[in-house]
Amino acid sequence: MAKMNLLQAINSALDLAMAKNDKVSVFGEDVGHFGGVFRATSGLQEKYGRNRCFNTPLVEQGIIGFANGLASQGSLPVAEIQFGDYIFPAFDQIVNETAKFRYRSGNEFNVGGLTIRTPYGGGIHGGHYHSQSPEAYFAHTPGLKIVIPRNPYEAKGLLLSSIFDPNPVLFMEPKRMYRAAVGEVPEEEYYIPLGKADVVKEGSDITLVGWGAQIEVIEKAVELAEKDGVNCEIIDLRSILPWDADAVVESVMKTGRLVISQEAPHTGAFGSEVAATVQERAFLYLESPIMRVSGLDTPYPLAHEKEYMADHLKTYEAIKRSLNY
Amino acid sequence: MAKMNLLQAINSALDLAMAKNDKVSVFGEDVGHFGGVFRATSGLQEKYGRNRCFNTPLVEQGIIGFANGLASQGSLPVAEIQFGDYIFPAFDQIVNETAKFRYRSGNEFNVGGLTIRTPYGGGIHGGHYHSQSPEAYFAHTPGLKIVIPRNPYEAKGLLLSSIFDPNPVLFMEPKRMYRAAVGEVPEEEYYIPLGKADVVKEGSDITLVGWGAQIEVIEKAVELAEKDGVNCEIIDLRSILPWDADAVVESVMKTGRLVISQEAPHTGAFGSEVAATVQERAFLYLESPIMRVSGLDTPYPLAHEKEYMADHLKTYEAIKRSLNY
Amino acid sequence: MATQTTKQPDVVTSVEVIDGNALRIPMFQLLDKDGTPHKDVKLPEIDKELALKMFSTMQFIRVLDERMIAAQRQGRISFYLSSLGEEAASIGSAAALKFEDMIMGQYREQGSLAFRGFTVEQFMNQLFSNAKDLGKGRQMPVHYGCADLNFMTISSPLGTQIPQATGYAFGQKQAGEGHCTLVYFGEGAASEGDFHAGMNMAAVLKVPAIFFCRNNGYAISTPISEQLAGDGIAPRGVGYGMKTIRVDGNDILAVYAATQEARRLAVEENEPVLIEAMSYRMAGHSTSDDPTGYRTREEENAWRDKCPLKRFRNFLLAKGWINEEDADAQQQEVKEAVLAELKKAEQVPVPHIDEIINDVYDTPTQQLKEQLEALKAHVRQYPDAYPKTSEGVK
Amino acid sequence: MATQTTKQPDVVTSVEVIDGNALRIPMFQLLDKDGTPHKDVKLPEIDKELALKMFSTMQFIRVLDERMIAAQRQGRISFYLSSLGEEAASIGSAAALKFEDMIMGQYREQGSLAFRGFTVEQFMNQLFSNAKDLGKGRQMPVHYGCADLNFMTISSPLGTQIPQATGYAFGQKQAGEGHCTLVYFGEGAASEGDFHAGMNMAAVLKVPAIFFCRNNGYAISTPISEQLAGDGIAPRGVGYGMKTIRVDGNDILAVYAATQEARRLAVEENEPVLIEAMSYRMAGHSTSDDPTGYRTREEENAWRDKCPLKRFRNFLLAKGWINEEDADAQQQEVKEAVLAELKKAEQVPVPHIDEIINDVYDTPTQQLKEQLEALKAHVRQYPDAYPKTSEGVK
Ligand SMILES: Cc1ncc(C[n+]2csc(CCOP(=O)(O)OP(=O)(O)O)c2C)c(N)n1
Ligand SMILES: Cc1ncc(C[n+]2csc(CCOP(=O)(O)OP(=O)(O)O)c2C)c(N)n1
Ligand SMILES: [Mg+2]
Ligand SMILES: [Mg+2]
Repeated sequence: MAKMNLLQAINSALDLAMAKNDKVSVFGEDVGHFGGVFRATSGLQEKYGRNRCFNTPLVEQGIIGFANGLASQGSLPVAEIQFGDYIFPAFDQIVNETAKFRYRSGNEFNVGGLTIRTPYGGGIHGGHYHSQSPEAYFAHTPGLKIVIPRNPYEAKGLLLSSIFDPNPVLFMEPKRMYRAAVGEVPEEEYYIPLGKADVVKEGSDITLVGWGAQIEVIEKAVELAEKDGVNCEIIDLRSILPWDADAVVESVMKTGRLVISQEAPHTGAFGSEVAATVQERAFLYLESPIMRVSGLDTPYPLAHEKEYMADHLKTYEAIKRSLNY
Repeated sequence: MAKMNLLQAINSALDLAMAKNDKVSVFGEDVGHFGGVFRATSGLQEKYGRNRCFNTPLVEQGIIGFANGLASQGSLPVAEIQFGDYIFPAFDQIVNETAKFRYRSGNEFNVGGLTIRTPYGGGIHGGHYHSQSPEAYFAHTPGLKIVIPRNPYEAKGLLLSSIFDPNPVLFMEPKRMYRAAVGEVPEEEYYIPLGKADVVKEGSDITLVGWGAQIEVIEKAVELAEKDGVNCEIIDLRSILPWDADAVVESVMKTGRLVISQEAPHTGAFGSEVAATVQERAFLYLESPIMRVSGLDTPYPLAHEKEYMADHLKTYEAIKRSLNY
Repeated sequence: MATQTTKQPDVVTSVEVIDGNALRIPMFQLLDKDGTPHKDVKLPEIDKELALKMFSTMQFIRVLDERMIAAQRQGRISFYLSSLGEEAASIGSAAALKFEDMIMGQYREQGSLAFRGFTVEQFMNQLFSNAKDLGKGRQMPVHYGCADLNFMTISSPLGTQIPQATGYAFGQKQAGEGHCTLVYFGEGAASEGDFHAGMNMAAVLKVPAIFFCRNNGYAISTPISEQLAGDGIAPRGVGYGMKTIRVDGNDILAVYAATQEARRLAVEENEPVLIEAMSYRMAGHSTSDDPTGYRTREEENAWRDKCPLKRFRNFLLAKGWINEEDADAQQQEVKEAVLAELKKAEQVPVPHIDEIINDVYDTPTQQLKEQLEALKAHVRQYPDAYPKTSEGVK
Repeated sequence: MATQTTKQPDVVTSVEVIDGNALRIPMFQLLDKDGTPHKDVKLPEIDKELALKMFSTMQFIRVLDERMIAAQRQGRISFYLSSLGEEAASIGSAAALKFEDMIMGQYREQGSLAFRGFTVEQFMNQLFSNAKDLGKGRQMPVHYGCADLNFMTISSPLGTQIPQATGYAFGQKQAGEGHCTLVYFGEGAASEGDFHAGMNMAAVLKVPAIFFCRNNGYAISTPISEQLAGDGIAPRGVGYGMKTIRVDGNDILAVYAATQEARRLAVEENEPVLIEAMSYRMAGHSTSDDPTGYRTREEENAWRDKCPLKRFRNFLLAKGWINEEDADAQQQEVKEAVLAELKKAEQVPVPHIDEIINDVYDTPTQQLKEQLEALKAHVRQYPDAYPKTSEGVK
């Protein structure tokens, strides 16, 4: 075990994956010699050479197109998109190509070796284009897996699983926790299964669901609620696609109440899918409507970032609304 | 009044808009001399010249980037994307640029004059890449309007409103109805308001919600249900963004039951947003869980198209499940 | 540490506007339009066996295309897309590759696939989306693919295969086995952002890839004059610092020789190469298209005169490697084979309904299994509504 | 009916591989690095007033950049991005335009904006995201924009402004008032697909646009040698059949003359023009970056020696249009003005909370109004948690 922040945990996962299998390579804008603008790939070029860790030209659609081709050849590319906000030029390569590669070919070809890493989320004074949480844009895409870790331990285990999973994975890293989140992380490799939610805290009165950096927000809200004597269950989805509906439904059948807290703008966020599914499967158990706490339905503002965000106070208020319904 | 099919209604709307305001121009792949692969822009180049109706090179990100610039200059561009399946290369220009143009500039600039037209949907033996219903990918994007007509009359009135609306509009045309749907359409201009749902049929036992070509499917399902003595209300959303939650909630408060029928793959489709919102706002009125009938969570298959689709029989079965809950 | 830039430009002291046409790239050609070699040319070393394979593949593709256009008109298949007039470009280039080299197509390169050994039966199974289609009936006709033949499955979104080829070739370079990737695309698709991405990345990462542009003058109805302003696609290669060859796409020997040289550069020197093959799309874009709406008969006829098949046939006749009779007989043979396989393929049922959820992931998720079970129950309930698959769920 | 293609290529009968460096484009320069005009050059006609405006803008930008980097270090603003060493490229090109011409920037062209008349106060309001910011505090520092000055609001996604410039210029051509659009971008951004889209569309649609590439050798840490393989960006212009000029970006007179000629071609002949200005990013990419990790001091020093400000200053001194004292005094003046406005701007509160929902659409939707009301009620409940806006909701 060692103390690692989230960046170090990711760096460690990449390092171990590259050491284990020489078909793993890491590339993207500034990831080479420099080690990436957040330094997640620090030291990897020195260690594994310019053929396995390298800069690409500045073209996201090219990075993912290239990565698709490389994966179809049998390699295990780990492509970095510098910010989640800049993944959209690659949207066609991801949604029309990556996700459909195996199905459309009748399994003649696949890009299962592909992992796309990208930092996402707000709270860093990044304004419109360094703050978005675009997971829902991808969650409507059969063929993709989407994984979001909440802390360094989870990050390493989930990233290793993503790299070696035989399906393409979009791995989204909560960038405001890169250095802020520190925890005990094994130095050796370990794997956390994809598609399985994690019950972060058990409780009986209400279920809270979130993912990534939002779990920290939820924990703060729960702290407030527990002072009021409310016993909360917290579930970290960990995987957005495929997502663990069973775990959430089971919990809601127990607690009868559900609050989803998410960073993205409200309309069309992934929380809508969670709510739609849970009301269908746990209808008779629900004691109050499923509440969603989200960002506002606006682009991500800079000066009003605090007001915009789905913070712990808004989440706490939603818990109260759910209980007092 | 004249009998028009959906293509003719669209052509008529474009023609009237171009005649009314010479800042309206129409462009895209093959839309010029040839009049578009579906012939929606037929005759417009002859009538309005090559400066106002023209072919672009084959590059969707360029078409929308160009259209954004042209709209920001004060023009009213109507850009065509040949198939909804090919809109993804333009995703960044739409989601990061079009949608945020006004907000990010503090209203110094805007692309309110922009309309993007694109055919969408299945049922034409088009397989993966001529069948998708990508509306949900855009519905998570504040700043955009999304409009989908269900028949020729609606198409013309909604398209005219979209072109002259001071906000960017994504106008999605149900292509399998292009020639199949024929109806009475006024020859002169008329406007149907955006953002307002339409109660296609009133009823008391259950509410059905859909949009675009799916309304026809719903009507067929309702025909079957009414034979069983079920009195159905049908709501056509018409606008996906902003969407008329009030209309749906009001209806569900009356009927107590809701089935959403949609073409897109199940997970993350727009129906999830409808369900999540309605269960929140009409919780105490719901007599059974909100049901969604959708495409399967797979890419759109060719040989199994019939099995894949959210057809009238599946919708009918959902109505029964809702009533027998 | 990497240095910022290597070359120092020359200095001029008055504004020098470089003209858009500063670079005129000539076209390489060996045979005149009647199949006679130009004077004093060095023809590529092709033995008789290879030459006859190239020729018979050309004949086969011509037959296949004509027959399947007819089949579409008869309503037997929903869609077809022919390569009429462009057979030399695909077959000549495929012939210059090693079998292990990867081919990525756009959709008009059935010639390359046939050259690799895709059988008439395999073509038919794909075209009829039946249970024997390698692609499991999931994509529209002509979206072929075959791992055994190193031919990547076609996808409709244009240009996407170009950066993918760069990535594939990068993997081949890492593997170090001396293979390369050849990727085809039209001059229309070369307008896509993915073209720019793939070309630039290939040039800077020095991958063994051949970017083969079929410039056939049209993208559906859009003539090249409305597609681009420059001298075709070739000068763009230079824009990326990439080696570039322009070749007569209707001259199969020139295409062969050009691709051979490109392959040498790619594999031996890790120099990616752009080839622009000048040709003409003789038929409509696809069976959904009618070109009389946007071009003249005269224009078509001028090109019909440059037919690549006739040209190569004449060459082979002159060389004495074929005679008229044998050639005609072979053509007749493939006609019959195509017809026979067509009849067989249309009898094969669609894939089993279980296939609807396979291959979304390596194994179906829990949710997909549930969706399949619900679907099967539904089909059982309404067997008549789903006649193609109801048998399979009994 | 449109004809398929116009030019017939010349024919060659042996494989001619065009080298990736077939086209070497020279660089236009008027002043040597000490500011002395080269022999026998024709200098552009610039009167004293304009020359001094260009010079004082350069001085201002130098001061602004240095001051704001310091302000960021002090924690007074969150982010800054300087144009150190590239002042000639932006200011020289802006000076050659008409005021009505549209400018679209990438983010390192504060010089052009200042030349247009953006005031120190306006710069500060944007940098402090306060209630007086024209952009209403919504974007990060340096994302300026001003409709009155025909300077499009900057957006962070790279390259997106390039096809937008093509569209804007198309509108200008339709309007027929003789205006054009100049769009800036870095050599890194020129790798984006949007570059390809915008350039090709401009060339084929013949719009009055100037594509101004600031080639400063780096995209964050990535040197141009890992960005592209060719001879910089200029040869790509020829790839699109577009007129192209390469200019010394540190020579403001050459930039001015090149842009003047480009503007003439754009407006009078509807010929879009690519300009590649060769320069160097003297500072880090932004305040978040430390270039010592990826380049050498020697490299930086070699370029420091070519400082565009010093060069123009020397030219003006020699011409007798400025003297050392006045120049220094002016610099001192702007220093004080910047400091004074900075202090003022940091006192201005953030925009009112109501602004959070304005401008998503032309008018807020029902749903946005409800979200705002809920938010305001929440802020009223927890005023201490939202100190910047709670005053406004009382
Ligand atoms: C991204 C994308 N946009 C549009 C289309 C529709 N489309 C199919 S083929 C075609 C024309 C392609 O022309 P070209 O690349 O020159 O190839 P050719 O058909 O001439 O062989 C178009 C516009 C598509 N398949 N993909
Ligand atoms: C689409 C996109 N991808 C990545 C980034 C992150 N990014 C910001 S600036 C930059 C480098 C740009 O280099 P260049 O275009 O040469 O301009 P310069 O900074 O040198 O002026 C990168 C990668 C971005 N803003 N947008
Ligand atoms: Mg073509
Ligand atoms: Mg740069």
